[in-house]
Amino acid sequence: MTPPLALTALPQEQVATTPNPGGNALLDLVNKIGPPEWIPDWIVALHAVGAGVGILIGIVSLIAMYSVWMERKVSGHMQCRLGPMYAGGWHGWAQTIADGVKLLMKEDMIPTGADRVLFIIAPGIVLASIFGALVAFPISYDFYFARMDLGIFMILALGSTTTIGVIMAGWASNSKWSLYGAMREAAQVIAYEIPLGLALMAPLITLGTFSLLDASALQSDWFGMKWAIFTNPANLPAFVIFWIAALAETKRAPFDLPEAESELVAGFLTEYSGIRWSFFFMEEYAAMFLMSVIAAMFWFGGFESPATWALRSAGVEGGIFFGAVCFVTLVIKAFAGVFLMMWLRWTLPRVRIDQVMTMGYKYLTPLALLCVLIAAVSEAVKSLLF
Amino acid sequence: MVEQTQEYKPSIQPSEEGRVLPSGEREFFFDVSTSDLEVNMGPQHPATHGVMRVLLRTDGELVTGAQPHLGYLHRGAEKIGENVEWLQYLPYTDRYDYLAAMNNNLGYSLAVEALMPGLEIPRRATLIRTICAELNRIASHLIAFGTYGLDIGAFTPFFYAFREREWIQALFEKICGARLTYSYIRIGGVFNEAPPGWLKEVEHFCDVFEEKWKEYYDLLALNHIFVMRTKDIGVITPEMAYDFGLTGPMLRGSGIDFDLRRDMPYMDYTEIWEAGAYQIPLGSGEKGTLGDCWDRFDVRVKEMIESIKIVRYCLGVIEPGPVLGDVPKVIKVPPGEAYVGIENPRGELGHYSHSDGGKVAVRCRVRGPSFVNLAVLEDLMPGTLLADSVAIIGSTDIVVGETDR
Amino acid sequence: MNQDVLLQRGFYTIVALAGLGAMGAGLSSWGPAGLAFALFAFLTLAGALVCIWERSVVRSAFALMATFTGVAGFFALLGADFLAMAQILIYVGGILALILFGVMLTPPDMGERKLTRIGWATAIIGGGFAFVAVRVGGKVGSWAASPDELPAMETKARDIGIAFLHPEQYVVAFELAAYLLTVALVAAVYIARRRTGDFQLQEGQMEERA
Amino acid sequence: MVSTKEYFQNVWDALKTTAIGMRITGKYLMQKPITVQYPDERLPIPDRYRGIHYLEQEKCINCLACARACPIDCIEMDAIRHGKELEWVAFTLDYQKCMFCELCVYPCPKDCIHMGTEFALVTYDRSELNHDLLSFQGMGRGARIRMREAQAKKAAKEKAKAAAAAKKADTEKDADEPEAAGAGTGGDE
Repeated sequence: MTPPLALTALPQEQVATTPNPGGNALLDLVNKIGPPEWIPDWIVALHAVGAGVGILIGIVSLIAMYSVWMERKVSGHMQCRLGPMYAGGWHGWAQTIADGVKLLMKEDMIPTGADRVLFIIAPGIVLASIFGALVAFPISYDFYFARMDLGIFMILALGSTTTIGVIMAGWASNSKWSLYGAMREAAQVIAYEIPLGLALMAPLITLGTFSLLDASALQSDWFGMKWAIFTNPANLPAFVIFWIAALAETKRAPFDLPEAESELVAGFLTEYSGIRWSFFFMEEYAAMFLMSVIAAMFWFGGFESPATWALRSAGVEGGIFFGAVCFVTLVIKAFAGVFLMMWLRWTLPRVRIDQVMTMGYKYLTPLALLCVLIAAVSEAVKSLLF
Repeated sequence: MVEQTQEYKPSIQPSEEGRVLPSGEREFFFDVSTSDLEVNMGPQHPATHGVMRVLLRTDGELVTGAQPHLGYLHRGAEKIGENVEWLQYLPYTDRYDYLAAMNNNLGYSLAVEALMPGLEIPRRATLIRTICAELNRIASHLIAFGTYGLDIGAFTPFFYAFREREWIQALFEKICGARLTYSYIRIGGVFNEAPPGWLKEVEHFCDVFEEKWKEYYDLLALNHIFVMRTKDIGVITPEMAYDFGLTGPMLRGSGIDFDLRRDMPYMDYTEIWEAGAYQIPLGSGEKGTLGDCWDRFDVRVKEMIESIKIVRYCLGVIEPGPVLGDVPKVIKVPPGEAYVGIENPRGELGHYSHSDGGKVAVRCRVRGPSFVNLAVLEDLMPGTLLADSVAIIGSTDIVVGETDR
Repeated sequence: MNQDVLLQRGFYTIVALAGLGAMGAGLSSWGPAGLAFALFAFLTLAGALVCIWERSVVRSAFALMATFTGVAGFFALLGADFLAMAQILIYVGGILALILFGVMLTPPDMGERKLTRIGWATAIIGGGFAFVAVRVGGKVGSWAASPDELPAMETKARDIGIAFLHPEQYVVAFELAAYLLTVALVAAVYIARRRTGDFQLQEGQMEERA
Repeated sequence: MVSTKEYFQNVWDALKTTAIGMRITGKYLMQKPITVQYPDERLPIPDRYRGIHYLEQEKCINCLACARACPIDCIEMDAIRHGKELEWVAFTLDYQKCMFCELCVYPCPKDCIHMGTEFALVTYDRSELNHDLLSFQGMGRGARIRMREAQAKKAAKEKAKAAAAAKKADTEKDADEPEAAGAGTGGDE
């Protein structure tokens, strides 16, 4: 019996293979340096993991810091203001650092009647899950924390656990507004995970891989512009659906219902202050970045751009310089996504909770299914034609 | 955690008898009752536009009852009016509807002038009064527009609205020296002649504002999310509007064509109306039901452009002349009583003044439109969602300073 | 300090110490894989214990998160990373959120509960039985892998996809499961349908609440 | 229920109006902001600005017209009159109360109290908000000399008067001693 059409569409060889097919780049690096024989392997492994966690924390803090700064500048200029201008000198670049220091100094307040344990661990869960999801974030073709065949699946899975932290925060605060925020978050995230995953299916069908690195490598033709969004008619609408669902998943306006400041004061954040509060914000901005990375990887070519194509055709592949170009390309694409999220936030009003549900279940889910269908059909047609 | 308003009953219980649906079908499903939650919206809440408190009873996201509580900003304004001289009360009128202080000044001045039949107001003063009152109506509606955007969750229109409002305030600052509490329109005319070039600047403002106004409409009023959030929400039927004695955009949003500027004319509004300079925008039910939040919002936004037309008319006919009638330094008002209602941005602002011929009023009474319009909340809120209740409070455009006085 | 609080603290202390001990034992005997195994075992068991011990329903529900995560960890250790991620995505991200959503709507006095003696007895007997079953099964059957021979994580999503869709493999089971889930979904929607079709409370209900 | 046409109309409307909104915000993103950096740049303050008062003390005649016109009685003034000259004791304005209504400016017969353009009223202590509007305690140098002369003249006159009175009192001392003693203690108070 012959396998069905969909399976023949993508021959096994088409999945690009990058030089390092599996494992942890850091561990390889450590092994290359060659630690003394007498140190047990597992200590070396733990150190590699520790270094990875350190780099991740650095990345998350940097992303959060500069996304916050960018948000303030973008919103400021959209509203005919300037945004922060003093701290640090040039356009207030150190404003977020100053704010962070202030938040660290703030009194650690836990409301009376709050569930202390849950109140304390909730920001931790939120931050831990976003760290976990960021493990799948590749820095370049040769440097990554974990090369996984299931990278996108892992990001979605671990990213969805932030919900539990938010619900926990809302419930533990012992405030009615927080409880409302938590319930909205629960309802909203459950509703939007479906269209998010379904919309992602369209480029996954186009590219035929779950791995972020492979997805990027597959889009390297056409002078580095064979981006999935150009290669399948379903991918553009799928991107729009994905983007709307991503806004809802990251609690960004117009879907910022869990913290709707005009309705619920600050939702689940009402009782939080100081460094715990900033954890939620780091999560929010890291999640925005992560969603943008997914979009960049699966729709907009990942590391690939004419620059990487030129380098590759000049024979420069691998090595620090190529890696840096890859990384910069990805970060530019990701921050373009973050900027789009900000632009939408400062343009649109907030959606009501029943409309959020209607939109998720009645509009996005069926349309995303339609996109999956179109993507599959057009892939099959393509494989028949070419 | 959850405050209970009634004794706990098992959450799931069968309905005593199924409801009969319009289709004739009888409904038999378990009535899942969650416990009600009583929430204080305010006095410190971002949606209440000041220190107003609404006690909400909610079932999940559904509001089942609402009770506005007043008095957090009560300063005894009316009693003060009975203790200070006629002119000295003028700065206090600034402070009840602090977003439309010119209109308050105007209302009070007209009420006192009604008791002084010998006093003649120069034409130039009347026209400057009209310009100021209409500019202040625009400034006030800009706040209503911006903060309504904030309530619905859009930040940026607020800043655009404030940009133009600041311009109006700068104009007022030039003519009277204050940005919020103007005390400019006084008994007998206005305090100062407009500085040279001021009227030109107003004209320039009118030109720019007309362009910006289109942007407001596109950015917020026609936005699909905004329309979905505000249509069919907080519907005030025309009957309801009559019954509650609503005035201003709240009334016109329900489609009732009533505007004090035309129907109980004061100053020279009759002349402007007869010249065809302005229309009275009415709620049309264009996006949803007649009298919903969108209609009220729409009326406010459209009134801004009508005010611009009035200002333009006044700029066309204004001529040099005195700006203050013949009033003594210490005003003594002949005995009598008078009530004058004017069209404030929020509705009918009535001033009742009663004089016994002395330097001080015997009775000073103010009918604040916000206070009257607030009463309708209790009927509008039940059955809406929590987010809708915010939209409804926003669409009433309350100024708490005026509600409590 | 009352007895309840003392009891609770004692319980958590014992659980934490047991967890530390288990991790130490795992590390010393099997190295990093053993440490990971012990960690996930601790998460699973401690989560389950807290879930039945805690008197607040919401805390119980949150404790389930640890259990689900621990189970996902086992899957990952066994090389089934797809299953591990699915476990987290579906159980932690979806089902637990749903449980919490329901639990948070319960009134507080219903939320507090205490494990009765019968409950304890059932838990102990059931747990013991399961333990014995696993030990015996491990001895008798061939499916008990020791952690030092864990398979490498090399599952290809592609292989899973092919397995599901290939006519010679699991396509029938896959399709059947899909139909079953679709039917269940439609049925759930039908049952949960609000027949009045609008959000307005009925008048009688309003008065009753007022 | 929405019809199929309405369904796709909704999708289209949502996307279209979002695009329109984004065009407007995007346009302003590219434009120059309208705000100014406050402590460094300041907007021009119009001449009529109603800020903290200033007093042209030479002109003021201590007629209390402004204090009387004030709706909240926040102006307090006191001066000792020496013929035409005034020795100022106090002219304070309590900015905790003042509403900057300008009503004190109009009744002034000498046009000597004005609203200034200074608006910053930040202090560490509320009592500092009770501003003293006097720029100098008294008068100019010439006036001071004239006043001192007048004072000396007056003092001499009074001295002479007192001496005369003392002489007179001495003669009547026996007659009403208790009364004089009572008046003396009253004066000390």
